[in-house]
Amino acid sequence: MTIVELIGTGCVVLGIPFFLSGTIGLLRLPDIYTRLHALTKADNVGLGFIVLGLIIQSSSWLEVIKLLLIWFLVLMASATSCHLVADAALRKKIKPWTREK
Amino acid sequence: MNTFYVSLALILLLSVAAGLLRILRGPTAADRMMAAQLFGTCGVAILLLLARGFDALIVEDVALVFALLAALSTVAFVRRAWTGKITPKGRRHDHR
Amino acid sequence: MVVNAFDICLCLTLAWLAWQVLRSHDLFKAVVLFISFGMLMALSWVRLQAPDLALAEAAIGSGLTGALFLSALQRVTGNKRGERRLDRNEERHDKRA
Amino acid sequence: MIDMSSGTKRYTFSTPAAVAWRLAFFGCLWLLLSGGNMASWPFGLGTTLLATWLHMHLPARQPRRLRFASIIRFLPYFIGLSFLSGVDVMRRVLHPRLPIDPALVDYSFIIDHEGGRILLANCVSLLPGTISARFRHDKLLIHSLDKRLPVVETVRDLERRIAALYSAPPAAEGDDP
Repeated sequence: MTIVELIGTGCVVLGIPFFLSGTIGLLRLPDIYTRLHALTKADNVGLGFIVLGLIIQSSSWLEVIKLLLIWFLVLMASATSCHLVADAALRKKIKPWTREK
Repeated sequence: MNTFYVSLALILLLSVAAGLLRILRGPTAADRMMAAQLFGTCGVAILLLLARGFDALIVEDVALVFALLAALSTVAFVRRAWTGKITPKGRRHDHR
Repeated sequence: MVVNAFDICLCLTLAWLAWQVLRSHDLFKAVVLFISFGMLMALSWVRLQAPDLALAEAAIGSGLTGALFLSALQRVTGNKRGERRLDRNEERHDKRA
Repeated sequence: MIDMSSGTKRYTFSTPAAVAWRLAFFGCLWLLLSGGNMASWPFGLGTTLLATWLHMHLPARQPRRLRFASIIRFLPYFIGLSFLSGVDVMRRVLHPRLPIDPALVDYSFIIDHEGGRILLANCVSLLPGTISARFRHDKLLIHSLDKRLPVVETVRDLERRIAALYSAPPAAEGDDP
């Protein structure tokens, strides 16, 4: 195993905990808005690490650009749909959960 | 074939399966839809890992389609199923 | 070994998901489950070494059909102005009751 | 090209230069997706033309040129912030007591350019502890994961950087790739 492969694999492995925490957040957090936080951010960072790790190991330029395109699309898609869902939830008058004093 | 990457994909698959509980539990429609969105992002990651694990570059194209279409169903959900009739003409100033 | 575990996991989730789609009384829940089912099905096609089918499944089975189902669901349930026949019937029924 | 006839501003991308740019862009995209396979071009040409035609019929915003050098400066900052937001969410979610204290925060834009505002609203969703919940004209309602976070200050800083991305309004056939 070369040093480049090692770094790349390390990056890919680093992405997994973010995905896991996204799922845990989806199950643990109390309302729509907070769950959106977990879903949008954790998953994007996780995918970012996986894409980065694969890019480091990749040998063809075409693949690198394609991977970056995938990451960019997911980034745009999740930021947009996060906003759409939050906006629709506010319009449906769903109250954000707050910590009781 | 690289078994290590397949095992990482397995972990992600299990996490997706755990996310299914949110679809079953709800409580609101948006919560269920968000779990489907989780499927989209995790699905892309799983496909990328499988593409590397089995040395099949074409699988990355499937990941690309996943990335495009996960957003489509969320938009359809918000615009159609959840909030009823909201046309772009009604919400924003007209462009035409 | 790991590959087998992956396949078994995929099969079990797929079968369980199909069962839940059939079982669910809430139509919206069924649609969301169906969308997830389509995505898992695409993964299975990849594992069966048919990436072209996986592409078609992801695009048509999960993306387009999901969006169409959601749209249809609104026409069936969400429209309150009575534009659709179903809704008009329901409203008349409500008035009589 | 600005059409002021109907009272509202309308921008179109129908100048020959703009069409050529778009054709080139979608052509390159096809080249990328098909992996340089020449046999796919009969289909690719049709798709490229269709994509260009569709793009010309999208509702267009006021065109502004993005400055390339400032994009290069902006990206590492943005990627760093979005990494921090992932770590922040992970820490809160995995903590046994779930240390969150959500609140809604009002924010008003300084930039008056719609494209910049949309970019900012999208970026806010990837900052630590914030998502943009409602976006109306010059106001943004932000859902914050923790009351104690300095939301307004962080977003203001981001907004200044986004404003720096845009140069002065260009001539008619503005084109941002």
